Amino acid sequence: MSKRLTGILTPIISVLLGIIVGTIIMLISGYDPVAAYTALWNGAFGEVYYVGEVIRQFTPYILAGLAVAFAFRVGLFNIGVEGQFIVGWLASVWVGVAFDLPKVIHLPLAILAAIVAGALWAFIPGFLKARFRVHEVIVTIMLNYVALHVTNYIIRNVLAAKSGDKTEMIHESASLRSEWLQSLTDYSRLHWGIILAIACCFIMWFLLEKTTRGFELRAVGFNQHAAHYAGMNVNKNIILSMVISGAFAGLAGAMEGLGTFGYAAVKGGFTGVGFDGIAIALLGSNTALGVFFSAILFGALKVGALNMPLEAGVPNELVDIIIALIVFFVASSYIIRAFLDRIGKKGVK
Amino acid sequence: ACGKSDDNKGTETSKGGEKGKSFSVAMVTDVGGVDDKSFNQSAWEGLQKFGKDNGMKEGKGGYSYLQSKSDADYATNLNTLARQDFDLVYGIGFLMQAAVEEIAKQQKDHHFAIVDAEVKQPNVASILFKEQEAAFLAGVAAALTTKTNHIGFIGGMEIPVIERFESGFLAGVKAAKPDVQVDVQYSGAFDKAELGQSIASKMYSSGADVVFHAAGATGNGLFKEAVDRKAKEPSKDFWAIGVDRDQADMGPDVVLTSALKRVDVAVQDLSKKAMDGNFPGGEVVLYGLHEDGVGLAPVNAKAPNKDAIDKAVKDYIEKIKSGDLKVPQTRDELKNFSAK
Amino acid sequence: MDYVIEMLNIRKEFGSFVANDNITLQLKKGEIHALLGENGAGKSTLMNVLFGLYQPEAGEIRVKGKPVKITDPNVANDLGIGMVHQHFMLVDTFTVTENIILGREITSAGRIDIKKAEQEVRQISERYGLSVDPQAKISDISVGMQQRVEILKTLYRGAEILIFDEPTAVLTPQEIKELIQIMKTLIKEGKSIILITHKLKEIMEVADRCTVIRKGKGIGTVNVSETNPNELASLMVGREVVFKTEKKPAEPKQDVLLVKDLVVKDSRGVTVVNGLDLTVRAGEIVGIAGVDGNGQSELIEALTGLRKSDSGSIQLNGKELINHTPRKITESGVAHIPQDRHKHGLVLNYPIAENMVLQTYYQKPFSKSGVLNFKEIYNKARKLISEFDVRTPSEYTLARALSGGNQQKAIIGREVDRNPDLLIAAQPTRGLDVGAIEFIHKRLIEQRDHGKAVLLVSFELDEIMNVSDRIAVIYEGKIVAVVNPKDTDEQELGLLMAGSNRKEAGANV
Amino acid sequence: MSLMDILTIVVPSTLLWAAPLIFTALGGIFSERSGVVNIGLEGLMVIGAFTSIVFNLTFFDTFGNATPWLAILVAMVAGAIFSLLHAVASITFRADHTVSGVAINLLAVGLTMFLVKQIYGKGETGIISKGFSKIDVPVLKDIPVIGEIFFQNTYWTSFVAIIVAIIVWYIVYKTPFGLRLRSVGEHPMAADTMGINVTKMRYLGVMLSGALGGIGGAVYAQSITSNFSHATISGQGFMALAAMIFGKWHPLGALGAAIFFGFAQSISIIGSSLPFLKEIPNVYLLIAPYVLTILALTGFIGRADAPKAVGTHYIKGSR
Ligand SMILES: Nc1ncnc2c1ncn2[C@@H]1O[C@H](COP(=O)(O)OP(=O)(O)OP(=O)(O)O)[C@@H](O)[C@H]1O
Ligand SMILES: Nc1ncnc2c1ncn2[C@@H]1O[C@H](COP(=O)(O)OP(=O)(O)OP(=O)(O)O)[C@@H](O)[C@H]1O
Ligand SMILES: [Mg+2]
Ligand SMILES: [Mg+2]
Repeated sequence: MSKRLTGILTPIISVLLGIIVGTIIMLISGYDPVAAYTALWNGAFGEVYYVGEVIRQFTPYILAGLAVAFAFRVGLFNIGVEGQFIVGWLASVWVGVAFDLPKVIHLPLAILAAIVAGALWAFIPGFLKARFRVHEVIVTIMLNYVALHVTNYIIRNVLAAKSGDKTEMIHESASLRSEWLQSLTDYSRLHWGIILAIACCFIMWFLLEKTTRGFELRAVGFNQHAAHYAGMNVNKNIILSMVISGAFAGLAGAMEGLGTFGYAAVKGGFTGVGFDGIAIALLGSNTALGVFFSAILFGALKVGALNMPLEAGVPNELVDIIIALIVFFVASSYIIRAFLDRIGKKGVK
Repeated sequence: ACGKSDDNKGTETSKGGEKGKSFSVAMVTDVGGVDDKSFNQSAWEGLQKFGKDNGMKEGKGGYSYLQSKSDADYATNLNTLARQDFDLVYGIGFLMQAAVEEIAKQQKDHHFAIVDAEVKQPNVASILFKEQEAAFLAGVAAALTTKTNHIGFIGGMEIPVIERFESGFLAGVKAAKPDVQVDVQYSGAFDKAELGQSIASKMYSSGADVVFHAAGATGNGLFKEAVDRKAKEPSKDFWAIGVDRDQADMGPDVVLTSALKRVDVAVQDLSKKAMDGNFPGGEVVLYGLHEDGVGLAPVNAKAPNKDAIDKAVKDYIEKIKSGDLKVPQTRDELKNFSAK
Repeated sequence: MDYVIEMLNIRKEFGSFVANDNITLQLKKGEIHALLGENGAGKSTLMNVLFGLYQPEAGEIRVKGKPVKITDPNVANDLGIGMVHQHFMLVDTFTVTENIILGREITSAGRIDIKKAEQEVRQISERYGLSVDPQAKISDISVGMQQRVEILKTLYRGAEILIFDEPTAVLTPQEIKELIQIMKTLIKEGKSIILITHKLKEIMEVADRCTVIRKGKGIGTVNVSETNPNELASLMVGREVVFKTEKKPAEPKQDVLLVKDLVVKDSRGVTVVNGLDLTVRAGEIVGIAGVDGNGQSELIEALTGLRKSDSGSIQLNGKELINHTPRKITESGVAHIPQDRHKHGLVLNYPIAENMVLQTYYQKPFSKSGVLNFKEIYNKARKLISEFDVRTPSEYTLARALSGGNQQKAIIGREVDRNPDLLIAAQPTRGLDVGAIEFIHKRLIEQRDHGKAVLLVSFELDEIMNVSDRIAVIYEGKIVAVVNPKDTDEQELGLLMAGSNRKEAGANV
Repeated sequence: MSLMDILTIVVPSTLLWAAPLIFTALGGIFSERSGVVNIGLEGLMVIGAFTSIVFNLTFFDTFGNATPWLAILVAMVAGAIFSLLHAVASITFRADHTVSGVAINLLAVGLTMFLVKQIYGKGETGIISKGFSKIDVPVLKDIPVIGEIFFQNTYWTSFVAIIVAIIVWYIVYKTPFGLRLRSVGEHPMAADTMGINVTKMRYLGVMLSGALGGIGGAVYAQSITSNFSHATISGQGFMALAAMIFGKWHPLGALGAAIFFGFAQSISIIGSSLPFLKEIPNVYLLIAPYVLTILALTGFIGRADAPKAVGTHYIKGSR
């Protein structure tokens, strides 16, 4: 069996295995798996509205996944995507609310604000790692909480109309929304962000694989000593990779701030997008294309799951279980690959 | 798949009973889910009761709910329910305001209702509560119970709803016993029991003997702390006051009473109106003491002053209902409040 | 004939690759049996089979005549087989004692009795003349010491049969002498030894018999007393080998590298290069001889910008380079074959091709305005691969997959190709077979003949003597003597390296 | 408020916060010392919290006041069993440890919430009637000053946590098991040549992390939330992970780090009552614990070196 075929088959088999185990769980607990999966499918692709919602859902997922993946490729574990996402969200809304500009200026400016905010938020752990060798995992975990509280404070005390809990709606000139896209999908909240997300997949691929900067970043990720020996500035590349990672995360926040929601509200807890980004990146083996596909899978499962209780009476936690199982099986793809190789060999004989 | 085309919804769905199709109603919970022991749960109980009273089935065409797993799901869920032709769709919680507004604009032929927030759309009814009135009564009860003249208030997040609780509570304390000191502290979250516990511990340690919370699951920590302390020092008082529903089950020896917020009542009431064709679209429906939308749970029989409290509470209820007493709902109003 | 170990017709495959093809090795009691073969011939593999780390696909192992199945190192231990691995198997953060007792701890009441264990370690080390500090941390002791710990590990487990996999590759001449002494003591104590080494001189000196393997196949076993290095080498390589690298006398020109009063601290903050002066001229090879730990590594790191210097001056063609970045220094015309090829020399997870442009990727033609030009990179790689005889399936192969010798050739190709004014080679032939060594020495001399300055650091006195035009002896962070290889011998160098001055060493400048 | 008042409030609340973090971080140490990265601590705590609450609710009538302690044991076993998934994936199936850990976290939440709905027909459990409660430590409580600060209004579980930290330190640094465990995490091939079963040690390391993570979750649920819902464990596992790294993979270091986190958290709560902190906007107090941690790391801790082979797979015969 060829390497490429195995490479494609492995995730597919993982997904199938996840579904099979999910089915077994449903059978044991007395639910109707066929109805459940039908509901899941209908909830994700059954109507064009839901297709729009699935795309809307995986737009930030792609970016959050890219953010995690990018740092990973340089040997850093950015658990702080959640926090960078939140500050990006707020920054985009802030610009969206505070200014009144022509769209050609306003929208890019709001997007840029999100990117810069996310990048700056990620600069902190990058800098501390480079300068003081502080473990980025702790710093990013801590900064998530800081981001949550600080953005809540700003929303409540600076941006919200009189002790409210939510900013005003951004001006139309800063919005990613499009009547046309929405009408295409029967008024889902589909917005132009998907174009940006896809562009970012390309940017990540190009940057890492085709540029001298990417050459350095990857080298630093694999072997800092060799990178240093080769004249690369290791610390600068560490900081840079966190900054780029944070920029992706901040942009993901703009997807929510300028697209899905159009405002920022006080949050009682984390949105989970950043943490889902970890699973998405890992599922996509930290490559741009992989992230793209795993984000689609996640988006479809998440949106489709909402429909399961109503249409099939199955708790939507089941989808969380299935997602977890898929992640497990993909992670354990070594065993699947070994199995495929066995079959491949037998087939030849 | 899901089988219904989207262009024909206009005529079909506007008024319930008209086409021989029975009335159906559903709600979307926020991330708390229907069992958050707070307003989601209360709303769902109301909806269930309404459904049973009117011989409806749970599920499509009867009464149902969808749970949101993140903020982004609100709109999808509201839309899904509208698409499934529920005659009235509730969004439960202030978090859902923007989503209800947006979907209401798209689905102009469907009726929506939002709890705890205001949406100015002709097809949306906004349900607001006069939390301050319930909290006021709780404040009265607290003031009449404290021996140390020291009371605590634990808020979840600083949002208008909780500010109403805070203002009302402080006003109630002031009205019943002006010289009582009240510590106010916000935990910043509705789901951090350990924060609630630590704050409660601090309040009790520094002399408070009654603590009121309006902090969702964060408040669980308050009850835990009160129960623990009471078990350790049965001779001393560690009272806790619950919120939203009667939380007496959280600790029979320590729960003094609870500031009730009858989302269930409101939901039943509004559903009834809608079923009867009197949907108050575009209006704010206020539920206060007068509408039985808020209230005070029975005061713990072990409370030393129970009779006095019951009496005082009854008096204030009269005053509020009659309009003689207007309970402040913001901190600004509280500054100018006097109980005379 | 009683053999303590017989490995009969052993076959070991890695996937489709046959690393050991029908190899037979028989070890007599009380002998030192050398195992000889090129890099990648399959020596370590064969020994790992004997030690139970690998399971052979075919063949039989007998210990004292009895057929055995050695399924894991525990079984090997129980059979009295101990192995000193080519890459040390020591836990850096543990002490000497902890490393030795690991897996066979001495306990009292469930707790490791570290006092008693240390005592035991001390006892064994005294008995076999292997003095070590039982309480020292592995990361703090020299490579030679670490090897003693490896030997002690086997002795602690009561090994009767010891396998040494290239034990001398990492040792200084003094340490080698000591090791040879140790091996002789071990034999006297009734042990038997299998010794893997690329150094024919050592085989001639200590071994009784020698088994030669080539490309995974057994070539045969010879009595050392009946053979000579030339015969062994040609058995191993399959052709004649020239040992003494031919070279013309040097024609040194202007100073290229001028180091004055250099002071450098090591990672623990101890001053290890302490006022060092050194000159390397165009067209000459200067060899630095010294015992490991006298500041060689730090000197090179300072020269190449990998480590900060405290004071002094490093001039290249008259330009000051002290404390410049590695990038500046490479661009000024310095190339560096690093001592640790895995740590510094290569990004093991990059293809060979990308490793070939590790310092030049940002220059034309390998990239333009920040975008890599892979066509040029692969072209360059293919050229270097063929020019420097790097044996690799393709230029896309990950560097990780290459054998040590080929990795080293790739690095040398890359560095030489940059056409530097100064080539710094640190232990360039460590662990390589004679064929590869010959190749590398030729390249170094070729560079010199092209008018480059070459600085060679090596612990192999042979190499220093053979290749250098001048020898600078380093001792405690200073160059204590500069001698001409023609006017000196290993004896004298050894003394200089041990810190006695030239006069005492009995020679004149 | 006097300093004494402050301390009598801050210290018990610090210890209350710290206890679950200590247990879980110690679990993390076992796993990572054996070479297996464990970011699944959060999920293991979820399992522990869930199991303990369900057990407590179900068996309170049978076991009475011993129930919370028994529930801890049950949670420990459940955590250990659940962690087997992580072990199988990351050791036997050679999964990326981090991916597998993420899957553990996802699965734990999904599975427990699914089960809660199955068992109770709603989204959260009821309130347990007997959790861990405040105690005064006999004898010690009467020591002047210290007794009042450290041994009054506190929880047995906090002291158990501290004692367990010391026991873990002893195990990791003083016993053959500890030596082997660490060797496997530092240099598995060396351990293998010494006849140590790398796979077995790693399985043990992971399962111990499951057991301790389960205890951590059980302690948290039974001494703080008193019930189980999706919000019961929300980030404590990650804080425990941070405590483990902050403590440099050393049991006593993790103990100190967890107590530091608890302290920073308590200070942020008491802060609003202290005269000099009163005027500060609430947000500064809310972020104080996290910022303090970052500053502490930057200031005096600096580089933390993980076990060398952590996150790698040991495949016999590979180079
Ligand atoms: N694209 C390029 N083309 C030619 N030379 C380059 C290029 N990029 C960098 N250099 C050279 O590399 C050296 C360092 O460049 P630069 O200032 O970009 O790096 P730095 O800040 O030291 O760190 P880093 O190497 O990580 O970028 C300079 O001498 C510069 O001339
Ligand atoms: N685990 C393995 N998987 C695949 N190939 C291997 C493995 N171990 C060794 N080989 C291959 O088997 C051959 C023999 O390797 P081995 O390490 O035994 O050589 P050696 O004679 O010890 O060489 P050296 O002198 O460099 O130490 C080499 O080609 C090597 O690439
Ligand atoms: Mg070898
Ligand atoms: Mg070798």
